[in-house]
Amino acid sequence: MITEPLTTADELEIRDVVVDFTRTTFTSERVRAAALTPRGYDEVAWKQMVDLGWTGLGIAEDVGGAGLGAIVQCLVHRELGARLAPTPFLGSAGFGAAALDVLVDDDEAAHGLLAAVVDGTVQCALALGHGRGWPGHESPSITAQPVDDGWTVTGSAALVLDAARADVVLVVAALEEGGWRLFQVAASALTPTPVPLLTVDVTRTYADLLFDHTPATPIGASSVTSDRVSLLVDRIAVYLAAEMVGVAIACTNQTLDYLRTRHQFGKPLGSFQALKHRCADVAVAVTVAQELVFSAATLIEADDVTSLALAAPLALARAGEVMLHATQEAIQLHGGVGFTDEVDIGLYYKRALGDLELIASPVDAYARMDLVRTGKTS
Amino acid sequence: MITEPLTTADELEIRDVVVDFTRTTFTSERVRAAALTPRGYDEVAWKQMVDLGWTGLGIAEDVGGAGLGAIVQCLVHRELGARLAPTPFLGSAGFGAAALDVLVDDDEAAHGLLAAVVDGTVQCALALGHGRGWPGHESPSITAQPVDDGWTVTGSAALVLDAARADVVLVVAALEEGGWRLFQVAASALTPTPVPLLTVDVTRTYADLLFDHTPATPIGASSVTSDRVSLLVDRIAVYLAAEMVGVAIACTNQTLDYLRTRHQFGKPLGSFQALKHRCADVAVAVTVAQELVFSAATLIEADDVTSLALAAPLALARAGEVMLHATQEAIQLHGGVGFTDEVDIGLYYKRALGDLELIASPVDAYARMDLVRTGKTS
Amino acid sequence: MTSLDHQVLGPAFAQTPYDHPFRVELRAWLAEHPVDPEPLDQDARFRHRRDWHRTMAGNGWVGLHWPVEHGGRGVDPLTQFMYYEEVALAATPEPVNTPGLILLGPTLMAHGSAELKARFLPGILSGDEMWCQGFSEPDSGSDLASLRTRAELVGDEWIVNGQKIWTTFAQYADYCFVLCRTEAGSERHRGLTLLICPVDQDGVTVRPIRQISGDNEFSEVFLDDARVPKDWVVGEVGQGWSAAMTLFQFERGDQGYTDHARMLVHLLDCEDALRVAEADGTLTVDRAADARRVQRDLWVRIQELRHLNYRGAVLAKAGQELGAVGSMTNLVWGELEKDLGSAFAEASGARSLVLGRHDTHARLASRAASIYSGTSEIQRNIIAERLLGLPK
Amino acid sequence: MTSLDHQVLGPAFAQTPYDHPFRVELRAWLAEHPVDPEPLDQDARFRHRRDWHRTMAGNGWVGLHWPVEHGGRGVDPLTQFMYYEEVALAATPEPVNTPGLILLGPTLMAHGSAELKARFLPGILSGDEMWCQGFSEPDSGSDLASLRTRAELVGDEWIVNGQKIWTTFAQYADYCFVLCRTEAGSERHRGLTLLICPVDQDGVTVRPIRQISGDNEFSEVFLDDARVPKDWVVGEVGQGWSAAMTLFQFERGDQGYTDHARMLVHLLDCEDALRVAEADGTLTVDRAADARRVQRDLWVRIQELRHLNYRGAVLAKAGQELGAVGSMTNLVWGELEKDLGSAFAEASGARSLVLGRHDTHARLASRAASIYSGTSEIQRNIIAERLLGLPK
Repeated sequence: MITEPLTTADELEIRDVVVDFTRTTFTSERVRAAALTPRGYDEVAWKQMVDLGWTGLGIAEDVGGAGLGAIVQCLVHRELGARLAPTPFLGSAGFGAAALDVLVDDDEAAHGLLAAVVDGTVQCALALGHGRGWPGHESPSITAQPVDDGWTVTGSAALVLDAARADVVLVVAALEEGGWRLFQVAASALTPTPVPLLTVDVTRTYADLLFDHTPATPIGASSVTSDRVSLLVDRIAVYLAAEMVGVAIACTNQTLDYLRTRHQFGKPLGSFQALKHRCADVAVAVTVAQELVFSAATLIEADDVTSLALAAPLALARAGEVMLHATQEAIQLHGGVGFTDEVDIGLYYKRALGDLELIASPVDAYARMDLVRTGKTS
Repeated sequence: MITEPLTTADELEIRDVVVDFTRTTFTSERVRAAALTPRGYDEVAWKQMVDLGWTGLGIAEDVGGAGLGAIVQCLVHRELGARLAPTPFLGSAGFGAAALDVLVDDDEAAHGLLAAVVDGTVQCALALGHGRGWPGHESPSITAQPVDDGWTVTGSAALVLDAARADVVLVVAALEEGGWRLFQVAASALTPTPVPLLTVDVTRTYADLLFDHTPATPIGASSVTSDRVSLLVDRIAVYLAAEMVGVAIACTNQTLDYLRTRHQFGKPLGSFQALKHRCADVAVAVTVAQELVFSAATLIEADDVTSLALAAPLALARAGEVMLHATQEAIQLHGGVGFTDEVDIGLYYKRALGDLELIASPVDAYARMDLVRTGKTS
Repeated sequence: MTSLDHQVLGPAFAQTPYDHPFRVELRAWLAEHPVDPEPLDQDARFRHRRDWHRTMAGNGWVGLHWPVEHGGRGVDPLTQFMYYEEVALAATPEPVNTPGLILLGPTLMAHGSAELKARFLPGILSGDEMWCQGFSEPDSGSDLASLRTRAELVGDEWIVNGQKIWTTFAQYADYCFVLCRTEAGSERHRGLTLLICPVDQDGVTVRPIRQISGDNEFSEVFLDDARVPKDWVVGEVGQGWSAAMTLFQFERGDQGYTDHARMLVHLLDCEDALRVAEADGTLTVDRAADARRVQRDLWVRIQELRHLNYRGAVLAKAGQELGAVGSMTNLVWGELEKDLGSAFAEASGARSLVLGRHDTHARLASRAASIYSGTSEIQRNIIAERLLGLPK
Repeated sequence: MTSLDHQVLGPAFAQTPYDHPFRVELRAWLAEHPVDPEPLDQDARFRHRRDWHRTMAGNGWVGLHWPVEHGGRGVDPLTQFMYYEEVALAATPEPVNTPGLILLGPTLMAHGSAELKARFLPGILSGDEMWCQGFSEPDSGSDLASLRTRAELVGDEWIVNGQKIWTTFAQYADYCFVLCRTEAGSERHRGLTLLICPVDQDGVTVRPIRQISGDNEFSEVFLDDARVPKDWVVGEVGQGWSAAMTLFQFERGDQGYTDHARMLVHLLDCEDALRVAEADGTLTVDRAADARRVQRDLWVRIQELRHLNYRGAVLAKAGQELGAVGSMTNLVWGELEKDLGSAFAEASGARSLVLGRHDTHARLASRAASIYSGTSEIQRNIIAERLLGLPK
């Protein structure tokens, strides 16, 4: 927006490549067409992204990634959000890979799966067993049970991102003795087979997942605490927030273009001061939200978990609010065409509605932030 | 504002008389000068108002009033608010008279005092013994005790309107056996003697009152329930809300005048669309708040206590919010002079701050409205 | 102490008490005529509304404000105010054929010939003939006077060419009243004429516009040598702007247009949904508290709209000009409708992302509210310039 | 887990960690130099601030961003960012002489003669000479280029005539930098010159303007044949607009100007006040909950301002243009300052009506924030036109 938090030459170069690819690939026509395909995403583009190494940009080099860190990862989320790209990038290379990275220390299984996510042979999705948001005092919604020959998981997760066509579902399940552990569940082991949910956002697939003593393979040798799960949620919250600012930036820019060119009463709409002021307010809000998000990304890179615990819910909450406001203003400022399907503004709005439910609503994210700030986290 | 809720020829005629008097009497210079006098109000104007019969406009004819009802009473509050008139009208002829009317049935003492309020021989103030807002479950702040030769009252009331120079303080005190009763306390019986508080609003006087087994004379033969006290608060809330819309209307009109005449960048400020839209929003809000207030006044006249119990807190809350917003916008839209003492806009803002604390803040008034709406009043 | 009326609709107004004989009579009839809730599918929804219109019309419960001579009851605006509150309280389908009933019918009564009145008013009232409005054009959204559709009198027919847009429910309409330029070379407000154009003819093509909600409530209407009988002119030839202004007065003056009572009834549903969502853990305590605060604010704002509508009715009854109140109600209604739509969905949290639900649909559909009947921005311009006297 | 730093200031930034050596050094010095809270009376407050300025200056803690050759430490903007956070955390008096320190000093370094630098820079830094800014005029509030104060060179002196307004703390100032028209008949941005005018002379009359808060922070400055030595020109004669624009760049680029850390420290006081007011029944449960929500929103908004300030420091360190960030911070700061002022007072409810309290005063004083340093409306115009490219 008004400022660009990316500053190094490397980052700017990667940005230009990413923007170039997403602009030419995820045109409005292709995005809409992909939504109608059986898998619900653009498989050609997704394969290209894998081949270009995007699934490994933020992943460590020793498991086949490029090791470029959270800022570049967030840049990709931002630009994919800006084009409403119908791909499983957020669910698989974002949420899934983060779970493997944060919850599993030094384990061959995790590395194997991470490498498969990077090279595109496996597409995964993440089901959080504490429910939405950050883990608190609620009863877990997914638990793990040891059985003779291994483990099963039981419970449910609603509206899981990119889960309808995933090969593997990563499940963060509660252990009976306390703590959490990461499991993988083969999609083929799920009964009933997850069906894609028809939601307002056609550019994205969701599924409700049911686990009923479903065979599951633990990843990693040991359990982790709620704090570690919170750290995972912090991480994916920042990724999602980066997508959110992408959505907000793109629809604001489209609106500015429209206001610069469309005339009414013999003047460009953009010359009307009341509209100008509203654009200024939106642009400032989006700019600042983006600063919050990329600042949180630097905290991931710096491994400053204390600051990240505050910065992540703050970024998610504010990016969410700003995205919603920006998409709503975009509809209004477009006038008549804004509420039709003939322009993409409505698609941004509907992506926003979905994104706001993915991890935590702004209200819930602020509540988490308050708990952290006052030291009242569990 | 945009609509005028007064409709009958009588109402409009009285309005014109009231407006004519207040415009010529309460000029900015006289208002500011009165604030500096020992009594803190314009004694000459107050005597004129009494002589013109304003103190009796809303009071029944059998005690010397004009019996014109709540709409005319609210009209006077509105117009006095519009001029920031420094008079004890709200505390004495508004709150005090309402207490005598609502809490006392058919009692010579009440009628005598009412008549004295009407003819200006007594200026009274009202101290509510349940604290601010509507009576709830809190412990009372003023209680009454029977003693050998009568009664005393004990407790305190903060920032009591027009109490610094009152002849009589009307006290709604809690009885030990439950219920409430209205007492009169001679100002001369108060120790320490109340001192006028210096507040942000120089156009008004307040005092903290302390009662420590202070001799008090009961008015009326019997005690009343909390519901009856609530009805009193409903009544005075509508009066105060009428003043609030007067404040909001006057400062909005002054702002519109300023915007029509003041030029910047070679154009009248009022031609800038962003400012226009903000004026439109303020004007609509003020207009609607005024509708709520005068609608509540008709419910007082119709003695529809069920509807009034909803309408009064609604009117108070909304008039309060709108008044605050209108006065703040007035400062901003005036630019540099807006935050100086050289124009009256700041005086309106400061009156607004005081009015918001007089009975109940908007938040508390809404909470009361919710209780009434859901039938959860005590 | 509070009755259900007070809880839902709010405090009573002096002139329209909840025990008013008119309310009692209508409530009794409505109690005897239960009706299913509205379906989600748009076509089914329209049929459902049309059927209900016909049921009501058959019993004399449509067009009450029309004069008795034209089939109405000639009730005053305050009775109409109560009428809308009562049909909303009974959760009946939304009114249909309003372009005919509210706009063209009364305009015809004011400006139309005896023949046109006799020909069209009965069908509007009964619901046998459906109407739509052809005013907006692609390049004259908020600036109506810049319209370019033209009509030429050839023999005993007007030949109409041009394009209209944002025409509500054109696909279900039998007639469209079209504002067009009949004087070649005329500009702005001059040289316009209001024609009644049959929709079912070769020269008229209706292309519904898909909205973000998935509905097609609005259409483009293409007029390619569309034919209109010579005499189907509302008012005088060349005086279309005046007829249109009359028509707008009716739009702004109708107390049901900005339907506060339906909103209040919906808000009740919304409050129920919130209680369920909090109880079953769909919403966290914090989020539920936030939603409750939003709903309370909405109740207050709908009370404000209700008071404006009441004021409008009082002014109309006194025969006064309604333009002022109309611009305000339009603004207040549009912004409120959007926030109400969002609050519906918010009350059920993530569930309201899933298609096929009323709350999901309401949130998306409501985004049009502050645009299609004149944008909020245009309303604010009008209020500032015409009502507050701020310079152009 | 969270430290007090995190609780008060928020998440750390990568380049300004809470254990940075600069912070450690400054904290140690501040701990050894405790200072009383600011008094309410304006004159006493100004003296208190000036005295503290001199204390800090005497120890090398003022003007750290100034080059070493002019008495500063030549620290980079990120260090300056930490500096402002630390002096705020220690609840020290607010900076004083900022017109000299932030604006004129750096402008002199860029445009001033060697003589002027030697004459004026030391006094600015030490606080021995106080400065004020004479730009705005009665009829050119937001439209600076329409200014009418004129100066004429007579012999070896400029004779200045005109009137300035909104001059902050002019009554305490020794010098005023005055933008005036030196070319007769010139218009708009042309023919202006920036002069340094001594305040203590017959030709200069300072009339403080009483604000709604009771303060007189701003003054009218009447210039009636005021005299300025011929060489006391900042930049070239006739190039005043360019000098003024340089000066504005410094205003917008200063990371302390939009003082997020002071706000965060005040907010902490505000949170304490709320706890007290709820506990003793001054505020109802509902009102306290509302106030708490407002305070939380403010914490978030101050974090936003803080991130903008940080971005500004990062950009400045990289030598990049700051205009963009400056307009945003001004807008965000002004609106935030007002809401923070109101929240202070709200935290104590009715008590904050009484004069003589810091919260009472802060609420009233804060109303000027979105006006005096360029109204929010002007900032939005600039953002929309210059940064977003919307047409004039």
